[in-house]
Amino acid sequence: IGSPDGGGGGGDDGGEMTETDSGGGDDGGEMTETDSGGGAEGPDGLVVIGYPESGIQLFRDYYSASDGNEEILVSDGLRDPAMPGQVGNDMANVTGTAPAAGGPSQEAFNELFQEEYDASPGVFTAQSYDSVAIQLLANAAAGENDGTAIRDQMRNVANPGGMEVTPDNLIAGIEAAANGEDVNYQGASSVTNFNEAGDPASAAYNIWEFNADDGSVENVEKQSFEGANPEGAGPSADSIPGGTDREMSVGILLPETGGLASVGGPMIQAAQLPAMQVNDANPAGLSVNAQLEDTQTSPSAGTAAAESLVSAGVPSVCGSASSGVNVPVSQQVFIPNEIVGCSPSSTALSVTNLDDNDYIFRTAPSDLLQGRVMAQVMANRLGADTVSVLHVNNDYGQQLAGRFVETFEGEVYHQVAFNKGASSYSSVISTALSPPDS
Amino acid sequence: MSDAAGAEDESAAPPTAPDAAGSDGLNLGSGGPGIGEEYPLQVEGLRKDFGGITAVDDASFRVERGTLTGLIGPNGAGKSTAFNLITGMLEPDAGTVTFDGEDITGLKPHAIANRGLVRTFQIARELQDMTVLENMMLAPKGQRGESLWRSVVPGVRGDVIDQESDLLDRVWEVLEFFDIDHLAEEYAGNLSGGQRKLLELARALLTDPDMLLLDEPFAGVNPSLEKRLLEHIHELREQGYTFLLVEHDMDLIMENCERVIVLHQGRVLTEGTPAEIQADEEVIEAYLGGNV
Amino acid sequence: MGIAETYTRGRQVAVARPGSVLLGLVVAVLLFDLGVGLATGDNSFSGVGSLMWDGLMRGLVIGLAGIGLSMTYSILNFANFAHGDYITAGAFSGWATSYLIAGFGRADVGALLLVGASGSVFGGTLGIGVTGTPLAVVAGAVVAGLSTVALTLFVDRTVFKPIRDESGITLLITSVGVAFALRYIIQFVFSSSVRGTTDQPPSVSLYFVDGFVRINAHDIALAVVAGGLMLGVHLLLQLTKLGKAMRAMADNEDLAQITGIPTEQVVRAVWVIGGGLTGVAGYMFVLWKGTLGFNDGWLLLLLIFAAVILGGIGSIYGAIVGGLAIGLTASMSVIWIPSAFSRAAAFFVMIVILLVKPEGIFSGRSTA
Amino acid sequence: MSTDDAADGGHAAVSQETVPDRESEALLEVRGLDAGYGDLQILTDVDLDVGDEEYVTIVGPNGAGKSTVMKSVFGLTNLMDGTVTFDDEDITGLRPEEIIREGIGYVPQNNNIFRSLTVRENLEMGAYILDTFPDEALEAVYDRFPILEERESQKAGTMSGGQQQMLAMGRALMLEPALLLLDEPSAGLAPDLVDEMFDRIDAINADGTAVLMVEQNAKEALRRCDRGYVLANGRNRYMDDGDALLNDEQVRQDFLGG
Amino acid sequence: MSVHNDIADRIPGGDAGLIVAVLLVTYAAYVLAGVGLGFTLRGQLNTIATLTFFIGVFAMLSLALNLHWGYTGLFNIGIVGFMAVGIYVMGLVSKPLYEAGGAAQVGGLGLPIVVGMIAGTVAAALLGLVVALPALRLRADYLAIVTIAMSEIVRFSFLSGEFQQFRLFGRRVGFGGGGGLILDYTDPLEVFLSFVGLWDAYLGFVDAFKLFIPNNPKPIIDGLVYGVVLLTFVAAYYWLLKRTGESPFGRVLKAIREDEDVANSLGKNTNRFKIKAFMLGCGLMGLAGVLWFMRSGAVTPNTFRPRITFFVWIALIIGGAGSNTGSILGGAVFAALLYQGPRTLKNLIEAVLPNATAPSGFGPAVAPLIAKLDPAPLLLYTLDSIRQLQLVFMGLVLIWLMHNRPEGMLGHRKETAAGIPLTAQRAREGQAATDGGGGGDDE
Ligand SMILES: Nc1ncnc2c1ncn2[C@@H]1O[C@H](COP(=O)(O)OP(=O)(O)OP(=O)(O)O)[C@@H](O)[C@H]1O
Ligand SMILES: Nc1ncnc2c1ncn2[C@@H]1O[C@H](COP(=O)(O)OP(=O)(O)OP(=O)(O)O)[C@@H](O)[C@H]1O
Ligand SMILES: [Mg+2]
Ligand SMILES: [Mg+2]
Repeated sequence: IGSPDGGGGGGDDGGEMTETDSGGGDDGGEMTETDSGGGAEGPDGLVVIGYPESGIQLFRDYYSASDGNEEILVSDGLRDPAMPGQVGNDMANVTGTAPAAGGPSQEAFNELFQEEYDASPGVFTAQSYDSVAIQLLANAAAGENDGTAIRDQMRNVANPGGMEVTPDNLIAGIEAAANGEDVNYQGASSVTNFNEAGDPASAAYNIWEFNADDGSVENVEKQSFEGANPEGAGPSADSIPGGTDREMSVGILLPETGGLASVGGPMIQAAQLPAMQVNDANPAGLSVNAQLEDTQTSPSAGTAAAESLVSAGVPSVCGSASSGVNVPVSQQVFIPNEIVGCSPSSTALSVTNLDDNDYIFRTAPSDLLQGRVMAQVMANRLGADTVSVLHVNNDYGQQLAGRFVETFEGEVYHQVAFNKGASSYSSVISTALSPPDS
Repeated sequence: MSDAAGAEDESAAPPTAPDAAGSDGLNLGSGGPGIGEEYPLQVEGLRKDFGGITAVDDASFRVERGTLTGLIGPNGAGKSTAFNLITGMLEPDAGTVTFDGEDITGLKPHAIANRGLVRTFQIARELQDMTVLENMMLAPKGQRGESLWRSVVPGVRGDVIDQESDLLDRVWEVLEFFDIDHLAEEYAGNLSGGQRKLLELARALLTDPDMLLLDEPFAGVNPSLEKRLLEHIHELREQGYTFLLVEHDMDLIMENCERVIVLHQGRVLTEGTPAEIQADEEVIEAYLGGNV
Repeated sequence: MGIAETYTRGRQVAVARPGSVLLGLVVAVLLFDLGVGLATGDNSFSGVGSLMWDGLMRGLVIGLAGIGLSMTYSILNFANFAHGDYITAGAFSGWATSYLIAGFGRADVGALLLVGASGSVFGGTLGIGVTGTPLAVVAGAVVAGLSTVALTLFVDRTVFKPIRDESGITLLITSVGVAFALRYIIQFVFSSSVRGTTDQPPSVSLYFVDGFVRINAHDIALAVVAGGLMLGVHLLLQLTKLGKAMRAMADNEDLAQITGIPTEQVVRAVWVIGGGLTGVAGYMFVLWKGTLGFNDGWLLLLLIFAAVILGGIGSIYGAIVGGLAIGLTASMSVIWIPSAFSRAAAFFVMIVILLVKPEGIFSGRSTA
Repeated sequence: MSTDDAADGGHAAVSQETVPDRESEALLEVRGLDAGYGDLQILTDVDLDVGDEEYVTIVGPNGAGKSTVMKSVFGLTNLMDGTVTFDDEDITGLRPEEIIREGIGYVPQNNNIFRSLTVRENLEMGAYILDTFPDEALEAVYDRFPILEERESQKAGTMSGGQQQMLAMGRALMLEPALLLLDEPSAGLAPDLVDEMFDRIDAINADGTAVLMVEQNAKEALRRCDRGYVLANGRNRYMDDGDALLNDEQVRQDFLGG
Repeated sequence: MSVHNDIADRIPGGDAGLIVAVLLVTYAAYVLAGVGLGFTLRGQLNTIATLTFFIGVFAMLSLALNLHWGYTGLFNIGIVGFMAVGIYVMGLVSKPLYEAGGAAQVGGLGLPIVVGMIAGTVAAALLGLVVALPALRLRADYLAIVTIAMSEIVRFSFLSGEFQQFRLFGRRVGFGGGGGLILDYTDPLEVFLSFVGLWDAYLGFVDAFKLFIPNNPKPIIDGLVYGVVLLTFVAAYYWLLKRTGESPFGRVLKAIREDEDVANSLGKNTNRFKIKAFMLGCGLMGLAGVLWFMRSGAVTPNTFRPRITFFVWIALIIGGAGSNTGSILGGAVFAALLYQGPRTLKNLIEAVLPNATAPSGFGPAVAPLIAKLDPAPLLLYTLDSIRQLQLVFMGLVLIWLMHNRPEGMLGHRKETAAGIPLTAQRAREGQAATDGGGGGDDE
């Protein structure tokens, strides 16, 4: 996806929409302009980029200020099935996008997860699983708990060439890697091929809606993109040393508490799965020591947690979840300590641009694409010509909103940033619903 | 030296006699106050209203240099308020205050104090969590170490230290004189009511003032001590210091003051020598209640 | 506390204090700007009306919670930083009750008691609201008040009483400790997640010049409860000796003791009244905004401080008026400045007031 | 009665032995009092009596512990040892509000008014513990101190020092106590008022209220009182009739400024 | 009448000895914990570096706070705001010029790091001035509320889109808004060491370390060296503040704390003193902010929540307000015990206990306790929640301290505000020199 040097504009030709079905206009129409907080005309649609913690309050304030006539499009961060229950509204006018678990072995992962935890996997769980699985494969291939060695094996085990490994045969894959064989991990989230920047080389997005009746999220459509170099690209080691009978270390640095706690929980569960699999089977005498630390969705707590992973000597880490944490943690801890960081859900553009000596990977696609998907869904599927954009005031929100505004063809009335954790968003909502400034 | 204070020996040197060398004018009593106007303090048409109450009402008076002048008047006559106006704690509604020939009306309290017009409070206000010594060391003016950089920058600090040692010697002398030297390391907050008054007076003297405004300094002070304090005040007066003293003890006023100003309902009722005041019908009527 | 007295004093201040005049000027300019906006259509009347209504509601919460803070501030002579977490504690206890009553038999009791921790039950699903489950709401508010009283008394007995004679700052620092402990115990028990607590309340749209202002049932409930309680406190303090005893204590506690005022009893009365109001305020705040999180009270606290200082510490009316002023500022500031600054605007107003008139609008008995 | 103060020095011209036993009639009895602030002991073995309707003065140098005695009676210090009995009832360690109900009024040396309350409110506070407001008592106070009636609605803190002293006294009188503790009531008063204050105290005493007073205006106070104590260094030094103390050469020299 | 003899009793070096002892014990405890956790040498050194880092920053901050509160009685609870201004301004000044395509959305002025540090310090001091000019007239608790409100206003300002990006001297600069500011300048450590011409030597030293730490020893050594740099700064702070306090200047500050009117009536321009002290303290807080976050790669506004302010307060109170040595001790104890301790403890317990998974919430945790008196899940949950409970614990410590030791560990050692010791002994000497008279008995 989008070459990193493309800066802002590279996205348009970076991907190709392979499947388009933006006809679903059945709930899009009727733009009756009413009293939503103002006399003059407000926008047709709202784009909301944020997280559930503040999303609950935001949507409550929205529904008490408006009849719900606006078409609302939300991003992956708000894909929480509990939302309608928490908001006290069925949220029928809300549509969302999210990176899809579009990988070849998605089903296999789903079953695995269901079996272990008796719950269906949530957003970014597949990416979390993939992240840890690839790290373990790379660790096995490297034959030592060393960040640089693992870094050099990441593409070897993820990109094409060699034995195909899926969650089903992960054990076999690890054994093969430990024996110095080339493997090709085919992920649950995508084919997980890394490009030069360490980003996924292809991506898929779900378009989803809330189903208030049974408290779930329904995917109504999936769109897949392939980057310029779908097979992946970038440097990797020439040889695979491998090695058996050792303990592999991996860190998991995800939010158990804080703003992303609700998303973080299932992600952690998913991330622990590969380790469990290996420890159950002990392929080639390998075991895994998975160290869990909580970022508390906060940069400072995240950095501190990462430091303690460094002390514990992990060579690679699955994390961290949000870009606001991932960027400082990568810069301050991962890169200088030569530890591989592979985030399952940090999608901000800035991660691509980090001066990372190739230590930073991710299994979630860059927002370069999601912004474009959102713009298309808003214009075509929801049929809104005028929108206001509300985004959480951090890296993720800023950049995704920026991408949306860049590619959206209609008129953007307001672009409003809101802060996490405020006790009221009524003034934000009121600004967003107001007519454009003259 | 402290014993000298107790004795009726006029010739005894003041307890804080100027050090010959290195005094830098900080020494209490160093050369005495400069010779200037005959009346260092002049108050013209001073007025202060509090809501409906006019506490000081067109009061005019002046205090002669080198005298101990009494300011008397019934409770609520406006004496403390006048002090507050003179020392800048309150801003007058009208009138001027002149000190040493300069108009000081409306200046900030510290500026007025720095010109040598220093007051004590009617209700003693000690610095509770500082020791008596620290309280005293605070007072002298012109301390070099009060500038931040002098205290901090190496090299310059030596000066500061030297000055501190000189000050400390002087402080001890004054403490002994007031007979509170045994309390030197006590926190001021632990002093009794009378001890606090002593500390307050001692501290004010250390600022090397030209003129002192004393608001009932003896209320609550043991008579023996009161006597000694008065002697000391007289000594200082003879060196040229000027005192304005608020006091209700008429015997004290009559025996010690050269002049007396009588304030009544914010106005100057009369002014004169104690004898004149004592004979003044109006004063007797307004203040002395006939039992002179 | 006389209104007339306040009025004349206010007039004198205007003459004596050029700062206030300047402040008035700024306000006038802002109002003029608003007027121009309305005239040219940049601002709609109904839009401004909605913001104003929102601000009023917020102000009522702040004011109601502020009374307790103001009372303890003036009488116990310290700024209680745990007050915000009393609000949170009240809200959680009240909402646990509401959940339990509304959801009894429909969901796991544990989940209900933990107010649906980690998304196990939703208030919306249970249909909680003044119209939907009036009993649950009333019971919740009452329990919120009572349990906060219990909590404040407990904390006072164990934490504040032993150091009653210490300086206000010592108590303030101690209250920060209480705040930390309380907040994170709440988080420990109830989890850190924010939950929605109510069903969407029925609402009416009132026509206002050029559009509609929406008012919902929970707004009304808040207004009624807050107004009623404020009136109640007013009467209580006017008609009993308690009010005067409180002021005497605020002034000079040692002397109050010597005079025979049972100071500990008065302190307890203060916590009972203040704690009760605070708990109910917490409950109503959550009813009104519809979400509940362990940080709610703390986030509100600075605004409450702003309100109390604005109104004048120790003055009940000051707390109410200050609350409304801060609420309105926080909500209506978006008319002039970016919404990101609305909280900052409220603080700013407080700072300005402190500088112009440190003793607060109502010149409460400051206890310096 | 128990201490032998003669122990400290040979100048015990007046000793307690000369005083008739008044144990039976004592209204207030302080026995063997050790008290102080925190760990700091100020008073050592202090004994003190105030008989019914008696007028007793304590004098002594600054810091002698005079105010501390008063505070100790009122339960405001750290009582380490000893007993305080009032009206044959042990009141040691009671809370101030309980002591005031027993019928003791107290005017402290400093901070003795509610500065932010009005004059009238201050007086009302004086009668706080009563269920019905004592209008006559208020009248009586106003009669004694007309300035208080004039300034009824002024904030007490803005009154002059002397006015505040009157107010404090007035407040303590609101309950018409059986025993009045006065800590330097004449400090800061104008001479006419000093006399008047002493006259008032005489009158109050004559009306049947026992008075225990600390005074620096020692001569006047001793002249007027029935009995006087001299306190020094937190211990009893002398005790005798007021006039006797006044005429004692040693006492005059050491404590009354000659 | 007992006299506090603490000052007289003071043994020179006694406090320093105490600090060293506390540090040694702390480090020993951490090393032991590391052994328990099975850390390699690398892990051990990293732990020590991290610990030193936090000890350093908290000691610096509580020293600065001590100047405000311990000496001048200024109740500043806006510390974090000054820290934020310090590091943000430093970033603005020292970040390289904007280049399209980099991770950073905005650039800086590209000036040397040292200039940035000075600028950050000065900016924090100037913010102090802005707050001080009007606010110092206020009572202590009002000042508290003004400063905390100010720190929130600072945070909102850095969060806001308005200052996300702007032009300054023709450069595209900004504070990055909610996305934060990426600090993409050369590592300050490298700059320092290059400046003193030790960079190459340092690299050689690091290489030599490969003997002990085979893989990439540099970040670990960096951390250790930076820790030493911080401790040097702590020493400098201490020196500066000790001199400030033990001088007539400090004496006036103390007097202001006690009763400003008195100081005023003795001719001290208290406002000037207050403003100077406040600005100095704020500048030092700004510098501490710079040193804390300078090497962190990026800063976001939400890091600067009031919580950090309270951490510093707790540190100061543990050590004892009014005492500079106490401040350092408090910073160290806070960092080691309350700030870093719980995490280590948790890891230690987890390393000892078998791999039990904790329940996900309080409900599942207590249910077994109620149902079958099984406390294990609750204990596991408690352990798992140690980071929330850490704050509960801090709160309780604060309460305990205020009840039992309000003067802190060393606060009773009131440091005399004078350039020379003020003791009775000193007096006797002085007196002997003057007149040799005896004690002044009256008459
Ligand atoms: N801040 C104020 N507000 C209102 N009235 C005041 C204020 N300060 C003083 N007054 C009034 O002004 C008058 C003069 O008071 P002041 O304290 O100057 O008297 P004084 O002569 O010092 O009396 P005393 O000898 O009793 O101390 C009094 O009636 C007093 O009530
Ligand atoms: N709150 C306190 N804490 C500690 N020590 C105190 C306190 N109050 C008074 N003291 C000490 O107790 C001693 C006796 O004080 P007290 O006030 O009883 O003296 P006093 O006889 O009333 O003197 P004065 O005539 O000056 O009022 C003094 O040495 C004083 O320093
Ligand atoms: Mg006076
Ligand atoms: Mg006394």
